[in-house]
Amino acid sequence: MAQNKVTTLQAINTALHEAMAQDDSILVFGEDVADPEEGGVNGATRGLSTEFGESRVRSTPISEQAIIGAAIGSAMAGMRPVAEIMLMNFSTVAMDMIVNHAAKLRYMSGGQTAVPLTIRVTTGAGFGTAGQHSDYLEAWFAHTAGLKVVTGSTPAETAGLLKACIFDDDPCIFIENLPAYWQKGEAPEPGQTIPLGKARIAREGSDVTVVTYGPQVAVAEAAAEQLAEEKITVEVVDLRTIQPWDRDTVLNAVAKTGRAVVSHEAVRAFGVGAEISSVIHEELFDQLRAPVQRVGAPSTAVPYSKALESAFVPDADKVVAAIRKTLK
Amino acid sequence: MAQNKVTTLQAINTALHEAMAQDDSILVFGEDVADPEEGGVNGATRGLSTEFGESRVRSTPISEQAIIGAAIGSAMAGMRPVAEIMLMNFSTVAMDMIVNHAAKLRYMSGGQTAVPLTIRVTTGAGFGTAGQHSDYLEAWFAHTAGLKVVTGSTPAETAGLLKACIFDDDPCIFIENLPAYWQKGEAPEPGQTIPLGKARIAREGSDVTVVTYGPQVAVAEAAAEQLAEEKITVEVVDLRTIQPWDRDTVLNAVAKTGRAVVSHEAVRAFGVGAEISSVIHEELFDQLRAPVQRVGAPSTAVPYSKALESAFVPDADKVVAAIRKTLK
Amino acid sequence: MNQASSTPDKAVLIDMYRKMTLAKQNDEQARKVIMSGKLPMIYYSPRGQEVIPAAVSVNLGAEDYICTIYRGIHDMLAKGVPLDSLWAELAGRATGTCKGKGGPMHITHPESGCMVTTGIVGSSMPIANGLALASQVRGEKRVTVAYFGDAASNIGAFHESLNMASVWKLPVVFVCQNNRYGEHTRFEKATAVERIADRGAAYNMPGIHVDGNDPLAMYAAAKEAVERARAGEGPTLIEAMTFRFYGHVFGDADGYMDKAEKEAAMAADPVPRYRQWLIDEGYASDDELTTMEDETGKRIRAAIDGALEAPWPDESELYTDVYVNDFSAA
Amino acid sequence: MNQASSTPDKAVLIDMYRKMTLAKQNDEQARKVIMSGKLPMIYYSPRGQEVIPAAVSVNLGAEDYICTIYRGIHDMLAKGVPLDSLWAELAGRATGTCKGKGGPMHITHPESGCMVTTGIVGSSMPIANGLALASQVRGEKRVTVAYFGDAASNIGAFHESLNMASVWKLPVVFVCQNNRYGEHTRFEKATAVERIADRGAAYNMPGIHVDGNDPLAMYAAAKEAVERARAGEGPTLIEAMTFRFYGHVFGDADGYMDKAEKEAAMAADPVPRYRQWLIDEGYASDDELTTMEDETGKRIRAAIDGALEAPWPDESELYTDVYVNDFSAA
Ligand SMILES: Cc1ncc(C[n+]2csc(CCOP(=O)(O)OP(=O)(O)O)c2C)c(N)n1
Ligand SMILES: Cc1ncc(C[n+]2csc(CCOP(=O)(O)OP(=O)(O)O)c2C)c(N)n1
Ligand SMILES: [Mg+2]
Ligand SMILES: [Mg+2]
Repeated sequence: MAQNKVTTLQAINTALHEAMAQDDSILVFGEDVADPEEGGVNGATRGLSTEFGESRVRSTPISEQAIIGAAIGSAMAGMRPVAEIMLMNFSTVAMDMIVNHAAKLRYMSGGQTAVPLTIRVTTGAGFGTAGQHSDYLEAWFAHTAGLKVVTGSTPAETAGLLKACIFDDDPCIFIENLPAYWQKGEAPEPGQTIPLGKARIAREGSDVTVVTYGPQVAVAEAAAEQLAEEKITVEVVDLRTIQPWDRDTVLNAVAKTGRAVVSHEAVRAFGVGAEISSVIHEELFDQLRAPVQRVGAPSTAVPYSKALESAFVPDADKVVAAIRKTLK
Repeated sequence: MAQNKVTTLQAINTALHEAMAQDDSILVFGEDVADPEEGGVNGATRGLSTEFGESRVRSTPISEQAIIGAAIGSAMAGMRPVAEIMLMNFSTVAMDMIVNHAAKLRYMSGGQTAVPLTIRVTTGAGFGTAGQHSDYLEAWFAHTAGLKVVTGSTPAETAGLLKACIFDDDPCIFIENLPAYWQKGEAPEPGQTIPLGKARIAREGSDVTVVTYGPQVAVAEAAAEQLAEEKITVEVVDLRTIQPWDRDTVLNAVAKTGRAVVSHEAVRAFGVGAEISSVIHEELFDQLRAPVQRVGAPSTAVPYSKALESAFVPDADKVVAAIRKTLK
Repeated sequence: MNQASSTPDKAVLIDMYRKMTLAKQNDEQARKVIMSGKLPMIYYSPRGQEVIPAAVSVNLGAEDYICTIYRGIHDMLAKGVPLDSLWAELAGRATGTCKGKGGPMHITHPESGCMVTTGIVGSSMPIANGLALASQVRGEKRVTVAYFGDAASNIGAFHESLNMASVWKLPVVFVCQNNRYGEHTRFEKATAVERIADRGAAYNMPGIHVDGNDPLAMYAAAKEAVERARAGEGPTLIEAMTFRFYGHVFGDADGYMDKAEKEAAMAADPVPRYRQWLIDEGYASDDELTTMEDETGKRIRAAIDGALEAPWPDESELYTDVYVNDFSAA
Repeated sequence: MNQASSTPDKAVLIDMYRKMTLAKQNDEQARKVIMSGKLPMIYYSPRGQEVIPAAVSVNLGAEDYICTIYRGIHDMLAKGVPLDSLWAELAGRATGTCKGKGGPMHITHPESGCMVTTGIVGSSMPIANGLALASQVRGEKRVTVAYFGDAASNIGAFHESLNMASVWKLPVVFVCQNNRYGEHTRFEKATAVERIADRGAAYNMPGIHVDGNDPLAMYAAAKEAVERARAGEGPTLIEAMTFRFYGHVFGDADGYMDKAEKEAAMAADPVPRYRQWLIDEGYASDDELTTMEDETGKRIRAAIDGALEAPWPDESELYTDVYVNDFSAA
């Protein structure tokens, strides 16, 4: 099946091509996204402007507020814009547009206007881009009512979820992990979309449940492999949609094992894991055999030096240690 | 003691006067803050420019990025700027400056530069200012390594904490509650500062511990009063510093009662309460007699209509209900 | 009155007055009902600025879009937002444009083209670009107007929006209502340039500086800009000079204002001035205009009365309209 | 070479060349060490832009501040950031300027006045204002320079910063290094105005459009701006035309570039051109300059060698410098 392997980047590119071919109202814009600019610095949007024209696929000025504003307005007027904010840190420049407008216009208008936009953002420590290029802000977006926050863990998952976001009628923050761009996996089925709000059991197990998302799914799987040698079986839940998240799947999976670890690359304190952990404790207090453990980055900026950066991102050892804590 | 009562606004104003008189390096700027502009729309900075001059106290253009940039740069050069962002929602416009720069410059420079600035922000539902003027973003700031996040619950607390922020060597987000501006309390002791990172036991009790901050402290106290009639005694912990928060005081207070409620006005999901609740569960799992309950706003924007806005903000009844849940 | 060569025909001149008197009387009634305590709200009065949206709106159709700001009730009325649901929204009632969820700073009424009312300074512009972008991509002839204040021209969103609109030749008109203050701060104290219109040059965009209290001049400026946008020739920046009579927020102590300037501006109230001109030039009789005014006043009073009797939203409304399909937001 | 009336004296001319050759050779070594695999890093080469910071920096003292960007290694070197700790930082070592925590995009070295290096487009400007504000309030004569790119002139922070600097007459010089591309996007495709310098008018600020590859013209522009700032007469916007030889990030496929334009720019490499001029005009001999170059090359190689042998930061460093007093960040 080697010929069926694709990178995440290819999967994203294919998903965008498919979506644009399917629906004329889809627009793509962001810095360098058109083909004269090489379809983005990583090539995620390569080929789109050649196929669909530079009216629908536009390279923008470096103006993140205007980019998201253009997305909001066109979405309200019935288009389905896919705006790219190159790196998640740069979304801070457009935070007003995202949070005070995109997220709220449906609510503030009493349902008269919808904002079906997708904001693609990339992030992820690992390439030495340091403090201003590697932040994880999903907890912010999840805390913001009205946004949907989505991320994939494999090329096929990424493609299916991205298309679901594009065709969803709400503003979606779609998070792409930069180091994962060049990782390979099974190619997505053509035409496939993955429903939002539904988690996936990435691996079955009966001793401990790890709830996670994005690149940490593979880390959790690696941790599970490690523990399988000791006959400890680990269930891995891939959230896919971080908000609104799939409480039923998570709670069922944890109820089954009575033990849980929540893990993400983002800073642990006040992170997404805190919400998941709290709800698990609230709902399954009597069934839990140990307190839920959280794995995440320390409360620091992402450091540059390889020596420090690699200690910043939680690895399988940290997940294994957290799992062991629940087994004590 | 009636003559010793002051409003929160007066306490803030006095604190700013005291601080500026004490230290020449303190600057104040923000929209309308100088006296020709009436010392702010609410008068929080009234009198400062008259006393200390319009070089140190400046009304700015409506340019939140430039305001925070000016604060960051001057702080790096040895000043202690107090920048006002009129409402917390507007901080989204300056989020890059706050998060990518103010919060990180000490870390990214390896400790060579410090950013001793204070950002005063106001917020709070209750006045019908709706979706774009009443948000609570403390969870975002708490998730951002390098920032200190502080808020007071009475006029005297507010004054003491504000001064601590101003004289602290790190960037502090100081949150003021708009409806509380005109509430009265004991006047602060002249010269008093309240150390950052230390919570306060606002009320002693032995059955349940409520952990909260800002205007919810009074709400928790009201809930405690209500339950006192039933001989249920409630301990109320006022966090004061939301990040880095005082784990010792909180954990001791909860260990004492074995029951806890965490409460805030901000949206409950992915809010500050999730972190506090998670840590309590993690650290006191065996001592807890019931799962920690969280009280907070629903995952919506703040609605305009009085009929909806009053249901948005958690009141004493909601805190009482949460307390009762822990007693079941 | 600057009798431009392009004086519009009578129907348009009367229509402009209709819009102005609607906005003026609506404001008078709003201040009255607030003072009476019957309808408490934070109110940003646009009294004094009526000419601008009246002159802009007679150049627009129902299909054209506007994005306006907290001080935009005159813009909304000129564009055709209906009084009943507007007032019900101001009163926070279930029958309001936004079911009471938006309130005065967030009136939305897509049917009349009022797409966004925003409380964040500067934010009408980037969203207006997006509406215009949709029209451009679809090849529609629709025009979008972004209203904003003078002080908003100092915020980043202004810059990004005008640059993008110009680069993409978007069918948008940026209308800056320069009332000489941003909150309590005088224009000169916050703005490095003398004329905001001159900032157009920084975007290779025509910048028109116009007396926004002069209906004919304002009409001509708006017409030129709307036609340019509609013809696909790109955006225009209009700086319309005006004045707000009732401070930043209705009820503020206006100690920060120049008293003489304010008195002079109020004495030169553009609405009665235009009324007199219409009569003097024979476009209408005093009686005709009085009848129009009376009828307008009645409609506004009826809308207010209706709003005050309308039902409050049910508490369940707190949790709806967060997403298209309601997940539990509680 | 545009022999301006204000040709500086020989020492300054030589000093400019010293800074240029330092930046040029440093870049050459950087690309070499990256290609060798010995020091992998994401590198934004400023090759081709050396004249600008050289000409600016000879007008500055050590006490003056600069804020620069990810493509600012030439700015840092010209301002005096020492090679050893700079290279140790690039290598992520404990002896780096920032103990390895900042890396190439975040070099800070207050001793030489390099206060901020930022990776967020546009953000050097608001912070530069703040540094300048501190100097103004204290009555110091210090000047702050904010470096940024052409594409950064389209982001909101540019607008807010220039307006505020002008309103407050801050002692700051905004130096736009216009290398005609922002990442892969050509200047014209993203920028509505032909000359960024013309945007100065939008802030009532002098805007100087200058050939940033012409040392004498660049020197004159910088001198004028720095003197204005130092005299308390306010900010200046300089648009210095230049070109980057090695694309956005070193190693990018430069298919988006105009080949002929690039070849012409490289053929007109300003550093050897200036070298020849110095010799032709009798300011220096070939030998003298060769000696200087050799010595510079040696210093750079020594710094790189030292960096590669320097210790890595201890893992405990991950958790320090978050706050002044270290709370546990783990
Ligand atoms: C980003 C942001 N900053 C600050 C405010 C607070 N604020 C509301 S209105 C206003 C003044 C705006 O002045 P101008 O743009 O001239 O419009 P006007 O109110 O005069 O019509 C300010 C500062 C805001 N709403 N948004
Ligand atoms: C706010 C923000 N948006 C996008 C980026 C990604 N980015 C990095 S450099 C760059 C191009 C900047 O071009 P220019 O300002 O001309 O400077 P140059 O790189 O040419 O020196 C972009 C878009 C960023 N770093 N920050
Ligand atoms: Mg104004
Ligand atoms: Mg450039």
